[in-house]
Amino acid sequence: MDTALYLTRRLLQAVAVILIVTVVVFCLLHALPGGPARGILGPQATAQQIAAFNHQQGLDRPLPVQYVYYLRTLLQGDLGTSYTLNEAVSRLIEQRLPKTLVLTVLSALVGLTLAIPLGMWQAVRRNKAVDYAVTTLSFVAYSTPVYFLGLLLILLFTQTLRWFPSQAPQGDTLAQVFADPAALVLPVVTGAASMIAVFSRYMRAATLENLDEDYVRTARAGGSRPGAVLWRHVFRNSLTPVIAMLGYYVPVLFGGALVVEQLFNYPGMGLLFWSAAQSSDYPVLLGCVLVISVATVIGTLLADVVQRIVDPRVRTERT
Amino acid sequence: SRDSINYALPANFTPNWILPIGTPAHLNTNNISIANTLWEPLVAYDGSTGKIAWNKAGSLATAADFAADNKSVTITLGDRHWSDGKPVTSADVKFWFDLIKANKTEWAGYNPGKAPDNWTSFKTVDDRHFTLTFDKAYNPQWMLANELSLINPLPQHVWDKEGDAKKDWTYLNDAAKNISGYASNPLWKTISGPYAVKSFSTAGKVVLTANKKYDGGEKPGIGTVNLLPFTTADAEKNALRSGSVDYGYIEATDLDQKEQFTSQGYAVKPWSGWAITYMPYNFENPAMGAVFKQLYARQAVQRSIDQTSLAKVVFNGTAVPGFGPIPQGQSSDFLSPVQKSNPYPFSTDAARQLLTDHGWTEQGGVMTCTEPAKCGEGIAKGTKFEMQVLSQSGSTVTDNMMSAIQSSLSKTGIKFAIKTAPVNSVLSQTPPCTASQSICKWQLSFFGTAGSWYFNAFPTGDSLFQSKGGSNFGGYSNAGVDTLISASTTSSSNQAIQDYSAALAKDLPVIWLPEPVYQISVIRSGLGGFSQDSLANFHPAQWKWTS
Amino acid sequence: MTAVLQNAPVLEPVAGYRLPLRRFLRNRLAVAGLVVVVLFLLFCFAGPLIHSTDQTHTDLTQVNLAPGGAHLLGTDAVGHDELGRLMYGGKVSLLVGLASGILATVIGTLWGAVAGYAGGWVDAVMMRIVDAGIAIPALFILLVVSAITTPDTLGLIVVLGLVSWLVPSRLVRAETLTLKSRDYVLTLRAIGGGHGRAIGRHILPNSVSTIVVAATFQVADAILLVAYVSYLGLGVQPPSTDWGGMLSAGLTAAYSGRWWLIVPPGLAIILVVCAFNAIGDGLRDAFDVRGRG
Amino acid sequence: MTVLEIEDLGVTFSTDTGEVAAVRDVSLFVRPGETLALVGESGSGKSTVALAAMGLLPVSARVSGRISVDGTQVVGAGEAELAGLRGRTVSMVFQEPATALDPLTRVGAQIAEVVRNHRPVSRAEAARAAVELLRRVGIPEPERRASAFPFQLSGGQRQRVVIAMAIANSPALLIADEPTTALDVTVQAEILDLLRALAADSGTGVLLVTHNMGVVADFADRVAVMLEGRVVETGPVEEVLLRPSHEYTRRLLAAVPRLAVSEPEGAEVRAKDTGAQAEPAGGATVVELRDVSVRFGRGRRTVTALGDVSLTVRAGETVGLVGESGSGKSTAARVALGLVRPDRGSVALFGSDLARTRGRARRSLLSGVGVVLQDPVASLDARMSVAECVAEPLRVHRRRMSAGERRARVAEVLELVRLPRELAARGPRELSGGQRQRVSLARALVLEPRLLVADEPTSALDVSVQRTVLEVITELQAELGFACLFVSHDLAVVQEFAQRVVVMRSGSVEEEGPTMTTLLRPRTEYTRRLIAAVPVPDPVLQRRRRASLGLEATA
Ligand SMILES: Nc1ncnc2c1ncn2[C@@H]1O[C@H](COP(=O)(O)OP(=O)(O)OP(=O)(O)O)[C@@H](O)[C@H]1O
Ligand SMILES: Nc1ncnc2c1ncn2[C@@H]1O[C@H](COP(=O)(O)OP(=O)(O)OP(=O)(O)O)[C@@H](O)[C@H]1O
Ligand SMILES: [Mg+2]
Ligand SMILES: [Mg+2]
Repeated sequence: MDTALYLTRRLLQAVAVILIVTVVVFCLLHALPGGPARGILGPQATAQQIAAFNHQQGLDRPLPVQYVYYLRTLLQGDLGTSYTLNEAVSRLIEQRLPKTLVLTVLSALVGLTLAIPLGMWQAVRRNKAVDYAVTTLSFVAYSTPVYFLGLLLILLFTQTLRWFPSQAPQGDTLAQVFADPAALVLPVVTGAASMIAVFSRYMRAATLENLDEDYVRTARAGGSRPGAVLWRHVFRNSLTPVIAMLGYYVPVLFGGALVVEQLFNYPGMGLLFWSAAQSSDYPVLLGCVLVISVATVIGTLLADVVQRIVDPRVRTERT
Repeated sequence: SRDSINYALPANFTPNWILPIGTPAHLNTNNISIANTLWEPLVAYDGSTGKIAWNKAGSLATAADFAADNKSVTITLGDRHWSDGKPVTSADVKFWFDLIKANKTEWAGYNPGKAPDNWTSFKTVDDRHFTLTFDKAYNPQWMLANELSLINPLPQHVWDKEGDAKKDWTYLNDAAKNISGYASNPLWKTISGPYAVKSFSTAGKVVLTANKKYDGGEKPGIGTVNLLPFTTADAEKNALRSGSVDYGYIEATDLDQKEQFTSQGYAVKPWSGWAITYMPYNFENPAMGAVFKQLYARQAVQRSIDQTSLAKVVFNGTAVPGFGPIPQGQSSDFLSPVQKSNPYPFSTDAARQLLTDHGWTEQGGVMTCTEPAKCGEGIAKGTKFEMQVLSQSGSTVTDNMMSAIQSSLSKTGIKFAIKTAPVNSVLSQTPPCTASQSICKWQLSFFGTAGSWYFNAFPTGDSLFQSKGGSNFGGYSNAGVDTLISASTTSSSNQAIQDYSAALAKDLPVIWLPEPVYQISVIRSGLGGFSQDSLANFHPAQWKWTS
Repeated sequence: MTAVLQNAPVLEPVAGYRLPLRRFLRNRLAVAGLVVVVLFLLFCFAGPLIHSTDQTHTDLTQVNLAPGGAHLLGTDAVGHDELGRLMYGGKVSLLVGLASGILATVIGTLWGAVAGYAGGWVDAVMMRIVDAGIAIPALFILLVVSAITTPDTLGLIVVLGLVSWLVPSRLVRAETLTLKSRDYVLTLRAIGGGHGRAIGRHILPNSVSTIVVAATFQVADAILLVAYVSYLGLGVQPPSTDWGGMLSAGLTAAYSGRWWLIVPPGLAIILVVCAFNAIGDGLRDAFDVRGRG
Repeated sequence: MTVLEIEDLGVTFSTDTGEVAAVRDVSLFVRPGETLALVGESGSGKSTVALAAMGLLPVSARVSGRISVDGTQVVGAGEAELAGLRGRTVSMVFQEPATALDPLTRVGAQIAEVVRNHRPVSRAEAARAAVELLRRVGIPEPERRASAFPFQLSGGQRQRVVIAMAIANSPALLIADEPTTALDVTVQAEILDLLRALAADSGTGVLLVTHNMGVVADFADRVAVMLEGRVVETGPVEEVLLRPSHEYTRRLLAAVPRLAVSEPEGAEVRAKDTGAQAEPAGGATVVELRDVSVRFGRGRRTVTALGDVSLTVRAGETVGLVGESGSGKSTAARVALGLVRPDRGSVALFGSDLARTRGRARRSLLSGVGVVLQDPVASLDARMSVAECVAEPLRVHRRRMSAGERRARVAEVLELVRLPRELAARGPRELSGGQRQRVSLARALVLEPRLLVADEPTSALDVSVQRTVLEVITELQAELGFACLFVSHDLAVVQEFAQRVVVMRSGSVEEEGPTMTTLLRPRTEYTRRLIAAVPVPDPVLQRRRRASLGLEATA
């Protein structure tokens, strides 16, 4: 199939997916009993204040009308205004998203650059002592709940050894965040840990599978050294399933970011989402879900496109 | 750091409002505290001096003279100036008054029938004197504490751009919607309080700097005040442990680590709130409403709750048992002896007795109504004493308390199911309702991890326990109590409110629970010269480095 | 010829599972994992018979006791015997983890296999649904569900199963896409073999390593997720509990030196999740024909 | 001087079902510039010997004895040492080209990699060398094909890529395991010429594993015959082929199919033997392709695999589909089976349009079809045992059959294709190439089909087994009267076995007609060339033919 055609089709589908997401999320949100007003305005609020709030936010209108209205403002690039934070949702996201991206992208990069070679190395050393050791380690890293791991790291590195600060960089701008690399260490490590564990497992499995392929034998017969066989052939063939996984990993990364942000006092998207959920701040909640879903859709799309680039077979599939 | 202080804001709170007037969504305790350090209130009726009283040093008014009939008050303003040098005059108060009058439904402090509805007129006597007239006679202490304390003189000469109260309201509120302008907008430069905003980040960090032009009685003691936001209490505690916070907090469960903090040069001081804590019954609930309406049933429930042990064990001794509608953490003239002495002490045996006396028999571990005639009106045969609470999530202490309550209730034969949700969700899902509404399925509600209800200085129960009261979630209704409540606000003696205290302690409109402290503060030694305001506001101007 | 056949035991078709089992048993890590899981199952389900404790009532006179004496692992903040609680909470964790992990894997596998196999617009529609599902943060769904109902253990299993089947379905679909054009599937189709058979006999067995890895990740994830949702208020409610709930409650005592509230549930989670991962790995290798020998 | 010296080689595989002693006490040697042909029964251990010489046996293999390649000990050598050897001193062409190439790397790059492994040349030079090699192995448009991925090539094209990789550095020893099985005869001839030139120019010694006696006769200097893991006979090619001493060798040679046209003396006899000359039985039409076109890919890369092909197979008749590699034979077979939907044209199976039948009707329609796809590795599910693979059609169409009956039936067909019983429990990956192919065939026959579509069903079989298998099919056909579409590039086999033959050339039918007529008196130059290129299994005769062909070609 033509790449251009494919891309257009996928993009259209992506838009459809986002649309489904907004409908589902919107409906779910408004299916919640009680509505947000009482929670937002507090126990002392009067019935009038609640009614006024509902009217002002359009919550007293029928759901389809509200949805259409929401969609219309959305198309104008307006995500609404937070009920509680006194900010436009788009501004909030603008402030928080980059911070979370710094964290997740760094964690993902650190995680992947370690996980991929690690997984391959494990596969090559399959059933040797190192494989068992690394496997056990990655199992432990994987099975330690993130909040537990974070706490252990904080206990060890900030309270006992005092190597790193207990808080992530507190600056508002990215420049300020990057100005304090030491403070980034623990949050990034916490975020990367499970990533390393998961992806080294996937990579190990994929590599093992490919090592048994006949083409490996062919390459060896051509005099390629083990390292060359691994990097030139096995690596790329094993990478495809891992790339596919990466696309779906975006929401997991966000989920992880939430815990890391909580632990390290780093107000990013994860926390924004969390506190919006806690305080029934619908516009923010919707905005966050939208951002996360767009990111996920882009993630899967990118993963698919990269896969098409890496694996020509996917490109020419008939039907 | 002797000329600055780092104050930890409560977890998951970011300051986001500067204006002393606004909607309930914006005017929460912490935003009000910040606003009040910029624009001093007319009457600072609070707990900042150690007991709840009028703190004249922090007020713009110097005197409030009630007429003999208690139907009006004349207030005298001090000789004070705005930071731009203009004097503070009656016109500034009038400006506030007009704004609120015209926009009362949007205003956070509004309650139908109360201020400004019961203020019939504002009369300017001169630049420093004005008279407020009421619709009837009021208890002056109540009026001062609960209504006049709401007034916040505003710089009319700068803020009255439109000359129209409605438009000004909109103009000011719109201006306040731009957080990034808080430090730069000239509008916010004309202040009367001890501090000015130096920076106000959208992420929540606020830096206050002493107002050089301040001519009031509460001179700022520390040049720079940093208000720090924290994502979670744990994050805050980590910051405390690493010493980057001067005034922070811990949780009740952390109290056994007190030494760790004291050895780091901190003092640990509980900050008690002027509040009560309870679980409302939903008297309108189709399944259990009829049972809740029976006093003996409520007594059985109340007697199954061991407040003393809860306060001591679950709250690590920081909470105070509460038996009625008046806060018991502080001594006050409002508390009746009946409430104080706990009319329904803990005894699951007595509670069982109450139920078996009224036609309930334990079946399979749960009390079941077997003699409907004795059970009471509307309780069918076979009704099981099973109730569900929707409880605030996110606090270990609350979870533990609920477990303990569940356990002791089960000893009485009452099944108590717990469901948890974020506090906002609890509030939304347990509103006042009528039996036919689908939202009326809730039975018990708990939103009091840090205290259910914070009172104004005068602890009236008007919106709480009055029939159809705005915050009377469970639909409690008792004509006798209604009378006592209105008496407490109008009569000038404290007997009325004591009677009210006694009546509700006996009638159990809700399940009374121990009152936790507002927070357990951890304060760097050397920081002193202030009391923690039980109305839960903070007053940076009172903070001083003493050593 | 028939005479030859009657005594031809070697012709017995080797059942698909016999060899994998043998190979699985050769993987030491996997066997260790299996042992750990079995021990924990015994501990949680048979343990209370030996060490019976009251886990439905609190005892405020016995809180936060250090290990020793009557309470081998001490007591928690409301006076439950910690050892007994570990058994009690483990039941929920293991049950919910296993059941919802398996549920998610089953749904995901079937969905992915059908979508990948059917191809065309069926695939597109099914996968867009999955995409949308993945794109909606699970946290959001959990929050909404928790606001609407309080699930019991069964409900929890269903809810967790329903939020976590998406990734396995994508993995299986990808696998199916490559497998369905293999010659052995084509051969089957050419002789009129049904789609069910193609999926059931070739595509699923050949994706078994993917599925098994996904399943064990799912089980492990579900145990972690139960821990997470307890925190959100969707978890099991007292007097019931689970390891995750115990751990997050215990963590508040991290600085108080009450390690017995943290280490046992933390260790239990880590051990069990590790064990499931090891088992998954062993199964993967066991089912992997290519790695034979 | 030897480039390869094998002494007392023993190889044992350990499998889940027990030990398999694949090779026992084998001793061989190859001198520079010399070709040793290793022939023998399918499953006798030829590929195992070849892999052992490369040091590429799977880890489940235990090796004893000594192997020295150009003076270096291979058994027990380290991977680094072997890597230095492989691709330069010794290189190998693998038996099954379908899976031998990295699916994600362009074929040009894969060849270039081998070049650069041993020669200090730049990337661009290596790429040029790769194109040159592709040209040498006879791939048309090598510049374009160099940037193709393996899946875009036909079976024969892939095999030629593997050959190109093997000869990239003019190795001292070339091990070729059935290098020409997937190739049509003309290309086969070219490849053999190429290898011969290599031997002559660079003194490359060749260990040629093959079952094609014509190739042996054409190419080998000496022959070693293997049977059940042992070498039973060695000697110069004339010696072994013309005066075999071992009983098995004699049997083997007797089974060699001969193309009638090249040996007019014997043709008549054979033709009579098999009844191939009989007029096509006027049976009902079983498969009919009408004006079928198939295109792969889109845009610039479009390949027209079939263009307006029409083809009919009747009940009781065998139609041979021949033609050069990449001419669309497999595609036509797949179209007939409904596996590839034609872009244009229609396909009728037993008189009904396959594309329009559904459900039960489709099932019963297809229940009469037996299928052997070209690539035996890929067409067996590695996860099933041999017995399960063969039993699968029974499970699909004879659902009520008891397990016992099924087992009996499976055993029966395995016997038919001459597979030993103990293989039934093994996995397909634990078989030799020819064994796998027979499993595939057994599966096709197990249902007693009304139509057999067989794509190169015997390409990996030694002639003796091939003969038995083909005879079985013929017998069955006589008994059941099924129709057979038989794809092969082995013209001798086709001639012997098919009543009609369809000759394909780049996607269309070049010529068709009764086998004897078409193959004895071809109408087109293309067919004539195909026939002329078939080697005869008589070294003396074959050398003569080649000489005359060479003259013809240069003339
Ligand atoms: N999936 C595909 N994508 C692109 N081109 C293909 C595909 N399959 C086959 N082709 C091309 O179609 C043509 C015919 O292929 P086919 O496999 O039918 O040849 P064949 O006659 O069977 O050759 P061989 O004897 O080598 O097996 C070849 O040029 C091949 O490259
Ligand atoms: N990996 C393996 N595991 C177990 N047995 C094997 C394995 N590979 C080959 N065999 C067995 O070893 C024997 C020799 O196999 P080999 O592939 O060398 O045969 P071959 O002579 O090349 O046959 P063909 O002509 O069919 O390719 C066969 O019986 C085969 O079943
Ligand atoms: Mg072989
Ligand atoms: Mg072919």
